[in-house]
Amino acid sequence: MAELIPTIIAKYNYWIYITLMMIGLYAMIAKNNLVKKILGMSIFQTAIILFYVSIGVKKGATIPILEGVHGHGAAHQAVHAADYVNPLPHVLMLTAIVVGVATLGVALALAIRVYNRYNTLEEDEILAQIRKK
Amino acid sequence: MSQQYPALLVIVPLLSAFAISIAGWMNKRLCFPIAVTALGVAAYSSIGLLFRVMDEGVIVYKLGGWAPPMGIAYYIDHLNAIVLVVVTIVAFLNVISAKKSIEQEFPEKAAPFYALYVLMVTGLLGIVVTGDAFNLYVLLEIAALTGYGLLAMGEERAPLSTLNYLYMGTIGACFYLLGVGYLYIVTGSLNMVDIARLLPPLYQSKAVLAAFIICMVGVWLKMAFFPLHAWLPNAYTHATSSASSLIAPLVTKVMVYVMIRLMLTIFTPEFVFATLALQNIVVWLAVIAIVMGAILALAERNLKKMLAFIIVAEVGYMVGGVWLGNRAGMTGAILHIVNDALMTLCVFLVVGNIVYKVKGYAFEDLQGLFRKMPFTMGAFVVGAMSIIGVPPTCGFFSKWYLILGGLQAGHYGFVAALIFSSLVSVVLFFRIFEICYYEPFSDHHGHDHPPQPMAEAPPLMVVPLLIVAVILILVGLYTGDIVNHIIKFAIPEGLV
Amino acid sequence: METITSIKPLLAVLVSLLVTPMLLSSRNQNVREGWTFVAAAIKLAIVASMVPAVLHGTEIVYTVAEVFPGVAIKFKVDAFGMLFALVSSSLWIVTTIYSIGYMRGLKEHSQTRYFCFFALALSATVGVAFSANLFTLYLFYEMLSFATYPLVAHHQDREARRSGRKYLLYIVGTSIGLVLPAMLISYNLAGTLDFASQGFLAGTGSKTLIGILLFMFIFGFAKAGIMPFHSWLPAAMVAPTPVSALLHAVAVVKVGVFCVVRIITGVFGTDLLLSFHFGTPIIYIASFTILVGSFIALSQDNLKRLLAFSTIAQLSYIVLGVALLSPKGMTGGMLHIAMHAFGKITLFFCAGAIFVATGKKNISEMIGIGRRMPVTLTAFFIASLSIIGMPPCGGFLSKWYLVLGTLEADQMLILFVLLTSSLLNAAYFMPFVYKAFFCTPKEAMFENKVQEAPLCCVVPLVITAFISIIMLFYPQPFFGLASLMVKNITGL
Amino acid sequence: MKIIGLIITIMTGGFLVYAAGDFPAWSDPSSPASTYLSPYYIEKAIEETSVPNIVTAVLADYRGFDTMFEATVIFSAGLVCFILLRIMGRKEPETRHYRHVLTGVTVTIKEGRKIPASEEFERIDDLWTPPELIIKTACRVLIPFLQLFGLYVIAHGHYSPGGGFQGGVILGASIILLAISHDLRTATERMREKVVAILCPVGVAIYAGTGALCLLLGANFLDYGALASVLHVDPITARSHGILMVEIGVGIAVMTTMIWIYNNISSAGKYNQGL
Repeated sequence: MAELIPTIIAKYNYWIYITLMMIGLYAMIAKNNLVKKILGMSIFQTAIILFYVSIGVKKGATIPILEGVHGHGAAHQAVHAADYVNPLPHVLMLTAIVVGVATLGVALALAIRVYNRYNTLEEDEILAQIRKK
Repeated sequence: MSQQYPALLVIVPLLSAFAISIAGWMNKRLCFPIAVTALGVAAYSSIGLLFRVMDEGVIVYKLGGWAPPMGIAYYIDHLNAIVLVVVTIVAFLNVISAKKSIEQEFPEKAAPFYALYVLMVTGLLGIVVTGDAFNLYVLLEIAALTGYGLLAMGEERAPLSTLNYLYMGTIGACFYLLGVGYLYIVTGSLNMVDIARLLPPLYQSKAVLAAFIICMVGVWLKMAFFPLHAWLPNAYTHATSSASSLIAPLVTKVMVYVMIRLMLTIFTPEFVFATLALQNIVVWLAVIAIVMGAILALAERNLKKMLAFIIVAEVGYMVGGVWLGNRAGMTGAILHIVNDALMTLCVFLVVGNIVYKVKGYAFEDLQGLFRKMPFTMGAFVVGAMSIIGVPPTCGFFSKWYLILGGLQAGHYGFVAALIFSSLVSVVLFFRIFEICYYEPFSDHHGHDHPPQPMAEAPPLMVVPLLIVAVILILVGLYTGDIVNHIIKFAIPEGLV
Repeated sequence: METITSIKPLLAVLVSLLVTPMLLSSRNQNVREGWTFVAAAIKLAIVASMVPAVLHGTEIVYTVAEVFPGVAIKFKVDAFGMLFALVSSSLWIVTTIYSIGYMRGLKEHSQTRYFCFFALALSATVGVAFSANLFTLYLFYEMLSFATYPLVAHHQDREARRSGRKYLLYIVGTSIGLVLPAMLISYNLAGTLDFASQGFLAGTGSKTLIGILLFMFIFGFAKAGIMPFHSWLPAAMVAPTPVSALLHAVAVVKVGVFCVVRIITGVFGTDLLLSFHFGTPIIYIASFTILVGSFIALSQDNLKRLLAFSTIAQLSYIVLGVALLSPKGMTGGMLHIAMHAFGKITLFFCAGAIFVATGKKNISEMIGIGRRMPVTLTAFFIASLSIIGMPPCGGFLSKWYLVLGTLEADQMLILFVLLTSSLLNAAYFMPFVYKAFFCTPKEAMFENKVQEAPLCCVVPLVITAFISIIMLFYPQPFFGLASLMVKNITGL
Repeated sequence: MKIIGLIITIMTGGFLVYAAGDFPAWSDPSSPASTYLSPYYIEKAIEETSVPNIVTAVLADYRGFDTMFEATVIFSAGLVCFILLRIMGRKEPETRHYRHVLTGVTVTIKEGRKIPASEEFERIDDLWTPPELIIKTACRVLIPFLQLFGLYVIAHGHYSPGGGFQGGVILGASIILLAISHDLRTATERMREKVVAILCPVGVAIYAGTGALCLLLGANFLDYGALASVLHVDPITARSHGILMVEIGVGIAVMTTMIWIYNNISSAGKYNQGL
C-alpha cells in the first residue's frame, strides 16, 4: 500500500485522460440531444489526443526545435536526444486533431440534415416521429 | 514500372479523385470516365501485384525512401494481395453499374459522388496495403468519412441512420487509435512488423493485453460484430442503392482483414491463441452473431434490411472462423472474405437494379419479377445459392472450410450455427423467390393472363451483374488453386 | 478393372444443360420441342456409347476441378451409375413425346420454362449417376432439388405454392441439415470422399459415430422417400403429370434411392456394415415404409396420390434389397430401379392420359373407363402387373432376386414382408382395373364410344408397357450391369 | 439508456485504469517511447532534411504519407459537407431586406424585385442585424494582417512551430471573420464558391503531385531527394524544399476546406445568408 500512492501520483496524466474519455463516452451513449452527443464525441477524441501527447514528455527536455542551426553543414555540434521532447506523438496528434475537425464538420452537417427533416434534435422525439409513420 | 505497383495502386485513385472533383466544376461529363480509368488502373496493378507476390513472396515498399521503422512502409504478402484484388474488382464493377442509378437519383451531384466513391476505394486500398499501424488509422478515417458521405445521400431517414453510424464508427476508430497508442507506449514503434518483433518479452504485461482487447473492440465495432452491430442495418438500408452496393461488400470485409492482420502480424498467433483465454468466448460470440443475424433477417419485410442482417451473420462466420485457431478455420475465414464480398456485391447490385426499375425494395414491390427482369433475377438466384452455400457457387466452399475448422477444433456449437444459418437463408431466399415467381394474379390457375412485358434494367447495369454471377461460380470452381497458391502461404506455420 | 479417362461423362451431363439457351431463344413451339428431342437423343447416344466399355469392366473417369485436397468434381462411370443413367436418359425421350401431347392437350402456360427446367433436372440426374465422390453427388443432388422446385410449383396457384414450400422444406432442409454435416464429418475422418468398392470409412470411426453417420445419410437423402421424410411426394402430385411421371416416378426419387445405395456400398462398404450389424435397422425402416406406404395407398381415391404412395413403398424395396447386404439381394434391389422405373412411368402416363381425355382424377369416377380407353387401360394393367411382380412383366425378375436375397441373408421375417406387400400391391391395383373393364352395365359412367387420349400420349405409354414386358425375357443391359456391380462390391 | 451508459463507462474506465498499471511513469526519459524511435529523429533530422523543426521534418518527410492522407481527410470532409448540404440551383429568395445607410430605416421588397446597387441602401439578412460600424471597420483593417500572419506561419514552419495546417487554418479563419463581421454574401463575393471548391482539391493535388513527381523521377513515392535534379540543389536541401512545397499545398487545402465547410454549414447549403 505504501508504494501505491507514489505510483498513482507518478502516473496522474493517465487518470486524467481516462476520466476525460469516460465523460465523452458517457455523453455519447446516454445524452438525448444529438448535438450533445457530438460534443461528447469531440471530448472523447480530445482525451485520446491528450493521452498521446503525454507519452512524448521528457523531464527537463525542451521543444523539439534546434535553435541556432541553419542549413545542414557539418559545423553544428552533436545533438543528443535527452534534452529534446519526443516529436513523434506531436506529429501523430496533428493528424488526430485534423481527423477530429473533419468528423465534427461531417457530424454537424448530418445534424443539420436531421433537423431539416424532423424539426427536432432530441432523439426520443425523432424516434417517436419514425414510429408514428 | 512494375516495382511501382504498390504506389500506383493508391496514388492513381487519389489523384483521380481530385481530378474528378475539379472536373465536376469544369465539365461534368469527364467525371465518370476518370473514375472508371482510375479504378481500372488500380485493378490492373493489384492483379499484377498478386502475381508478383505469388512468385517473389513479401514485397516491402518504402514510402519516402525511409527504412520501415523510421518511415512508413507497405507490406504486401499473400493475405492482402488477394484482398486487394477483390476490393478493386468489386469497386470497378460497381462504378459501372452505379452510373445509371446516380443519374436517376442525383443528377446534379454526380461529380462529388464519384469523387467520394474513388476516395473511399483509395481509403480501403490503403488500409489493406499499409504496414504502419497509425497510417491504418488515418486511412480508416478516410474510408469512414467518405462512407458517411455516400450513405447519407439516401432518402429521408438516411442522415439520421448515418449519424448513428458516425457515432459508433468514431468510437471504434478511436478505440483502435487508443490500442495503437498503448502498443506505442510499451514498444515505442508504430510499424507492424517492428512491433511484432518487440512484443514477445512483453506478452505477460497488462498493457499489451489491454491494447489487444481495445484494438479488437474497436475493429469489431467497425465491422458490426454482433453485440456492436446496431448501426449497420439502418445505415445500409436507407442509403442509395449504388452507395450501399459499394459499402456493403467492402467495409465489413476489409475490417475483418484488419482483424486478421492484427492477430497474425502484430499479435502473433502464439499470443492470441496461447496466452489469451479469449478464444472460446469469441467463438461463442460469433455463434450468437450468426444465429441472431439469421433470426433478425427472418423478421424483416424489406429486402435491403434483410440483406443487411445477413451481412451481420456473415461477419459472425468470419470472426468465428478466425478465432477457431486452426488452419482450416483461418483458411475458411480468408476465403470467406473473398466469397462474401462477391456474394454481397451480386445481391446488392440486384437490389440496385430492382430499385432502378421498380422504385421499391419492400416485398410487396417484388411481385412477378422473374418474368419482368429475368437476367437480374437469374443473377439473384446465383447470389442466393452462394449465400445459402450450394456447391458450384463459392459460398459453399468457404462454408466447407469453416465447418471443417469447427469440427477439427471440436467446436460443435459453431458447426450447428453454420448449418442453422444455411437453413434459415434457404427460407429467407425462397420466401422472396416465391413472391417473384408467383405473379400477382396467382390466386387462380395461371392461365388467362397476358404475360407481362420484359422490363429489364439497362444493359450498363445488367452486364456487371452477370459478370459477378459468373465470377461467383468461377471462384467456386477454382477454390483449390486459390487456397493452394495463395491462402496457404498467408497463414503462418505457427497455426497447425 | 482398368480406368480410361474420357470427356464423355461430362458431355452427357452438359448436353441438356447447354440446350436450355436454345430452348429459351427458340421462336415457336415446334422448334423448341425439336431442340428437346435432339438433346434427348444425343444424351442417350453418349450414354449408350459407354455401355459396352462399362460392361467389359472398365471405368470411365473425368476430373473437372480439384476443389479440396482429396476432393474434386470428378465423374466415374461404373456399372451401377451406368444402369441409372441409361434408365433416366431413355425415359427422357419417352417423356418428351408424352409432355408434348399433354401440354398441348391442356394448353398449359409458360411451357418454355417447363422444358428448360426439365432439361436442367435431367442433367442433374445424370450428374448424380456419374459422380465419382460424395461431393460431386451432393453438388448435383442440390442442383436437382432447385431445378425441380419450379416444376413442382408449375401451376403457380395457392396449392402449388404450399406444396412447393413443403417440397423444399423436406428436400433441402434434410440435405443441408443432415447430409452436409455428415459429409464433412466423414471427410474429417477419412480425408477423402471418393467412392471405393469397399467404402472409405472402414476402420476410421467408432461404432456409434459410424452409426450416427449412417442414419444422417439415410434420412438426409429425403428424396428416397423413407418414412419420416416422405410426405413431400404426395404433396408434389399437384404438378403436371409428365413432371410427376418422370421426376417423381423416375428421376427425383430414384436419385434419392441411388444416393442411399451409393452410401451403403460406396461410402460405408458392405463388410463394415456387416461387421457392425447395421444392416438390420435399415431393413426394419425400409420394411416399415413398405407396409405403411402400401396400407395408405389402399385408402387413396385420387389416382396420382395412390401411385405416389405406391412409389414410396416400391422405393423401399430397393433400399431393402441393398440393405440385405447379400449378393442376390443387392442385384434384385438394383434391378428393381429399372423395373420399377418403366412400370411406374407407364402408370403415371395412363393417369395423365385419363386426365387429358376425360378430366377425371379420382378412381371412384372412373368406373367402366376401360370400354372408352381400352389401350390406355390395358397398358395400365400390364404396368400394374410389373409393379406387383407377376410373371409376364419384368417386375417379377427383380422381386424374384429380392426373395432369393432374403433367403441368402436368412431373414425370414423380411420374406414375409415382401410377400404381404406384393399382395397389398395387388389389392390396390386390381379392383380399379377390374372395375374399369368388367363393370356391370348400370354402373358404367362412360358410354362405350372408344375415345382415346391424343396420340402423343398413348404411344409413349404403350412403348413403356411393351418394354416392361420385354424386360422379363431380355433384361440384358440392366441385369448385366447390376450383377457386374455386385461382383465388384462383393468380389464374388 | 442512462444506466447502460453508466455501466459501460464504468466498466471501460475500470479496465483502462487496470491496464494503465504497466505504463511508464509520466515524463520519465527512459520510457520505451522516448528511447526507441524518437532519438533517431532528434539526432538525424537535421542531417537528413536540414529542417531544424523536427516535428515538421517528421510530419512532412519521414511520415509524409500520413500527412498526405491527412490532407485527404480534410478534403473529403469538405466534399461530404458539400454533397450533404449544398442545394444547387440557387433560387432567389422571395423577399429582400434593405436598410438605408444614413437613417437606419429598413425596407422589405417582395416578389423577388430588388433595389439597384447604390451607396444609400445596403442589403441585410432576414434576421435583422444591427448596423455595427465599429466591428466592420475593425475587421476590414484586421483581416489583411491576419492573412499575412497566416502566410508567415506556413512559410516559417521549418524554423518555428507552425506549418501547413496551422497556417491554413489562420487563413481560413480570416475569410470566415469576413463572413461573420459583414455577411456571407460579401465573403462569397470575395472568395467565390467555385474558386474555393477547385482550390481545395488543387491544394491536396500539389501535395500528391510532388510525391508523384518524385515517383516519375525514379525514386519511391514522396522521396524528395529525387527533386535535387529538378531544383538543381543537393538532395538534402531538396528535401527541405520538398517539405516547403508540401506545406504550401496543405495550407491551401486546409484554408479552402475551412471556408467551404463554414459556408455550407452556416447557410445550410442555400448560400443566401450565413450566421
